Amino acid sequence: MSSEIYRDMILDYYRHPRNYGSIEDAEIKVQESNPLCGDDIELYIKFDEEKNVKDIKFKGRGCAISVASASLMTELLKGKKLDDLLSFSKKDLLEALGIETLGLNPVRIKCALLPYKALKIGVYSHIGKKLSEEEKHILDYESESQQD
Amino acid sequence: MSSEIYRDMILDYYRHPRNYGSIEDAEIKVQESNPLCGDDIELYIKFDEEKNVKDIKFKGRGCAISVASASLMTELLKGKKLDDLLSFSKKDLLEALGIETLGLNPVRIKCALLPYKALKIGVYSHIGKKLSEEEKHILDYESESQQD
Amino acid sequence: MCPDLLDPEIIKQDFPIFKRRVYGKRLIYLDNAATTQKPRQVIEAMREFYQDYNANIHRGVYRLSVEATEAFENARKKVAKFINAKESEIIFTKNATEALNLVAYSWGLNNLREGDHILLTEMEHHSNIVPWQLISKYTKAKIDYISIDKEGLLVDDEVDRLMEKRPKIVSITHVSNVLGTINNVKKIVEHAHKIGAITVVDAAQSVPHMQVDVQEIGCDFLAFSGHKALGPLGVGVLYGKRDLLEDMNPFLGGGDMISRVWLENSEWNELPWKFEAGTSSIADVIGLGAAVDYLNSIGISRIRKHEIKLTKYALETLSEISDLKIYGTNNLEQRGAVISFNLANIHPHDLATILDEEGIALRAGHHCAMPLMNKLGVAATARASFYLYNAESDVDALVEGLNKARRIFKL
Amino acid sequence: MCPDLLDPEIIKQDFPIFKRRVYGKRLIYLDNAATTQKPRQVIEAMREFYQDYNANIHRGVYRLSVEATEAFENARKKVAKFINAKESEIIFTKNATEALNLVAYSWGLNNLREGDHILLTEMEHHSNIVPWQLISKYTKAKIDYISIDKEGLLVDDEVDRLMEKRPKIVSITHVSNVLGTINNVKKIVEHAHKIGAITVVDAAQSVPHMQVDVQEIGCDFLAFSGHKALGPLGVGVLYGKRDLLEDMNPFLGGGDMISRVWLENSEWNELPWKFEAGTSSIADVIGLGAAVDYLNSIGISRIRKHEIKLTKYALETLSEISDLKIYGTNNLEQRGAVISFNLANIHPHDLATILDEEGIALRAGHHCAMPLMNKLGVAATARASFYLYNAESDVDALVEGLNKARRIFKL
Ligand SMILES: Cc1ncc(COP(=O)(O)O)c(C=O)c1O
Ligand SMILES: Cc1ncc(COP(=O)(O)O)c(C=O)c1O
Repeated sequence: MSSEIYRDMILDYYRHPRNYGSIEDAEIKVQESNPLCGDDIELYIKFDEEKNVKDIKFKGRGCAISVASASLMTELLKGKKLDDLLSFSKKDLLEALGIETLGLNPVRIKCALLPYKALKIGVYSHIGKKLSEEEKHILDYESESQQD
Repeated sequence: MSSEIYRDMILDYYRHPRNYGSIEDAEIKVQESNPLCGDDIELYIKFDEEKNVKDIKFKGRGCAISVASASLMTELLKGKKLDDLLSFSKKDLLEALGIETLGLNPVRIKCALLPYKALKIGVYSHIGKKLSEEEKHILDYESESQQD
Repeated sequence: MCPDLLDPEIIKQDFPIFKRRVYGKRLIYLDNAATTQKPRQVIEAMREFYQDYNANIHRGVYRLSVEATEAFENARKKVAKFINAKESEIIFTKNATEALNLVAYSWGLNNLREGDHILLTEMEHHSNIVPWQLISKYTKAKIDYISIDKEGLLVDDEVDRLMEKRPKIVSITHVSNVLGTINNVKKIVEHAHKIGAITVVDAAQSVPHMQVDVQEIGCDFLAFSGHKALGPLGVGVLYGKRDLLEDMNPFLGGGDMISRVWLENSEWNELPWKFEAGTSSIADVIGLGAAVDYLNSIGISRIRKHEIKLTKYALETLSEISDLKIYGTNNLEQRGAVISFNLANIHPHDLATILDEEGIALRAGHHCAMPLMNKLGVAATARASFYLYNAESDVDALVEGLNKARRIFKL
Repeated sequence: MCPDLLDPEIIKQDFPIFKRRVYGKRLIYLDNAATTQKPRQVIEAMREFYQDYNANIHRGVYRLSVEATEAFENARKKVAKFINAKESEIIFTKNATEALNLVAYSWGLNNLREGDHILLTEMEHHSNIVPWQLISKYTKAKIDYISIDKEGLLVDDEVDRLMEKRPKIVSITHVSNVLGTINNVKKIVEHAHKIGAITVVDAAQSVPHMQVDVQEIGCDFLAFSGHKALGPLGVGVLYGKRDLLEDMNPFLGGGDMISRVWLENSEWNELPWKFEAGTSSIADVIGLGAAVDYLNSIGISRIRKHEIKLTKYALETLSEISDLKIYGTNNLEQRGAVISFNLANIHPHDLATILDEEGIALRAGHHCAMPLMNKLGVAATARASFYLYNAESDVDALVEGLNKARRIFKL
């Protein structure tokens, strides 16, 4: 049952979002929104000299799932290497949230993935990699295939 | 059966259209076309001093039904008074053609009525009567209700 | 039982979908403002068309085509009668959105220019905002919005103030799909006509639920969708006054809307076909005809009465839930059967997910009215919207579901 | 029987309409270029939608809406694969006409200006002429037409000559709905791209009948209608290259096509939804998905083979009727399953009426191609067009009917 998602952990993250706020001098600043509900997220990442994530914060409005997801994601990624951000996958996030097996419907998975999408767009543009047609498509496709 | 319409009379009128041609100095000149098939008709009417139809002719391209109908209509109206043209009805024409009882379908009845429509538009505009919203609607309605 | 009142349980029997279970529970469908369910009669009319007389219309001499044309134009007659219009004033589009775009493009591109004003309201659906934004980019006309008060009603003074800018066109929703507000469109149309403006009414949320008479309202154009009125998806309606439609440029170009075409230019077909380019969604139009028949057989005023009763009950029972904020007016005369609300700080999406498990179909989001959300100061709301098959037991289930959400969220 | 060949009698069993009698006779449906009949599978897919999971898509959190969205987007996948496109490049419209208008308005209004050229052909359907005439009125761009030769083929020299005017956009039919001519669109697209033009292919008469691969053709846009490919009325498709679609202004404004809306302006949704304003004809789209499944199950190349065989047979047997003039080429490689003709001076309408009595559904008229009619020097033609369920016996019946017409008209 999908209301099982509203376990204490998720509710706690929702009530007390971790890493909430903005970073003035962040190297990565992204804004993404979910056209389906109007929710949006701003994601900020600041690196140290070794290109490890020194600080990561988010802001925005969203449902319990997207806010918990953003909280958890920022916790997971703090201190990580740039390469880790690149390899961080959709699956990693959903597993950490523990919602892979709940049969959550695709619209709600899209909520959970809003921070992920912001992350990917931000990181790619940070490394100056102009996404190819194909890669953009894959990124979009991921969200599309989640949506339907 | 509707192919009964192709009786000798109709075929004869089709092969040998009566009053075919144009009238240079006609008082009434109208062009009407059937958007459904691209057929068109030009109708010419000339009055004498007593406002009787001195000459009436038609030109154009059409199917056997519309050409026969135009032929017959012009025959019927030659010598008639202007008032007669005004009172000449759809029913008069269809009866004369003998197709009222044949169960001809509405699309084809529209063919038979193309000359009639040209006549009405021409005569109304000749007597300078600006058709009201309502009257135009009725004229159109007739053709519409024939069409469906 | 009072014969004047509907029995939704009896009506439900006409709707095959209510046989289905959702997670083993009965379906409680409360998203009627998005789209309505379809009665057997509508589904059957379409199936019958495809199985018995499917053919393209208007230009076919053969039997199937004649039958299809007759059924198609017959549906137009029904729709015309339903809103008290003439047949030649009923244009079939794919939905209300296309109908509104038709006016924006066809009338707007040809009549608006820099310095002109377009008047809308803050409570419009995106379908009555974005087309005007697109046209205003092409023409440089400016859009003004009539603001709403705390109850969700248009502010009269603002109407007066903005009318003084002499807008060329005034386009206003009849019933808000978020607040339920019923606007006095007749009065606004009168005012607009006094200053020479063209008037458009977005009747997507009114035609299905209450008597709408275009002569009585007096508007120049009126748009709605079949699928929100028990009809199929894929057909909308634009009503337009004959004189205006005659003077207007067509919108979509193509088959059926012309009388003659040459390489250089074309002559348009008569009304209403001048505005119906390409092959129409014939089955959907015929289905809409069947929906109108069905609505007539029940009686639109009985439907309205039923909805008022249900809305009253819902407003009362919902207001007993603490931390629940309802938007819009409490005056039932000025409100359709739409109730938007928020429960404490539970995000509407989370609410909807919890309710879904109870078989309750409820909308959560911005309802295609983001400017209105901004005005209300929220990102989203939950929305329950009723129709003739909804019963008080559906409201009870909603209340129970909301209480469950409270428990889950430990409120 | 060769397994490679279709047996139309077996296929007919999938199409409920062939159970019906017309004037007591079996239905001989030869108007497939206008619209095709629908297999049980398509009719059922729509009925199932309305009875089991009818709901609005994309924004619903509840079960029904999720199911509807899944089925809808799944149909998009099927269509994309069918013509070898990406999903995000498939835009659902109401018909091919709207698809062509979308390009004309969205691309044309924003990119054409006085002095620019638009290149079409003399054999276009009104749906690929009139939208350009409308846009040329707004932008003052000029339209040129590639002429055709006596066989009904485009004149190569004329292509070259008119390309030298450096048209900004070239829009051409893949298969003529009157002559059946199959144009070498790949070659024309290559030529057009060399001079920097945008290319549009009207594939209304090709996609249903032969393998169409947008990558192979290389065109920027391609349009077709579901209802001519066994699908429901009410859904068409526009394929567009992603880069172009991304840069383009939207066409219709409204719900679903935005990502955010403010009072002053809006941000567009991602592809393909940016071009799908308002509630889609969901059931029709799902029905089109079922039609694609059906076509795949038969095999489009088998259908093409069947049609070539039937067209060959028809051209041979028809040419034995004296005074019968057939338009278009005899080269079967360059011709679809469409045969336009005239019989002596019998008006096509009269022919169609006589054939109707024999249960034969045949089109008579200008086929929404008046400029082509003018070129051919006729007001109208009769037209027989075949599909997978047509058999040689249908052609025989047509020949018999035409002989009856000769007798009635005493030829
Ligand atoms: C070549 C061609 N283009 C466009 C169209 C328009 O299709 P629709 O009427 O479905 O929009 C048709 C069919 O009518 C056609 O044959
Ligand atoms: C007030 C209002 N206007 C317009 C629309 C658009 O209707 P459709 O999506 O059927 O075009 C809707 C519904 O979505 C609506 O509620």
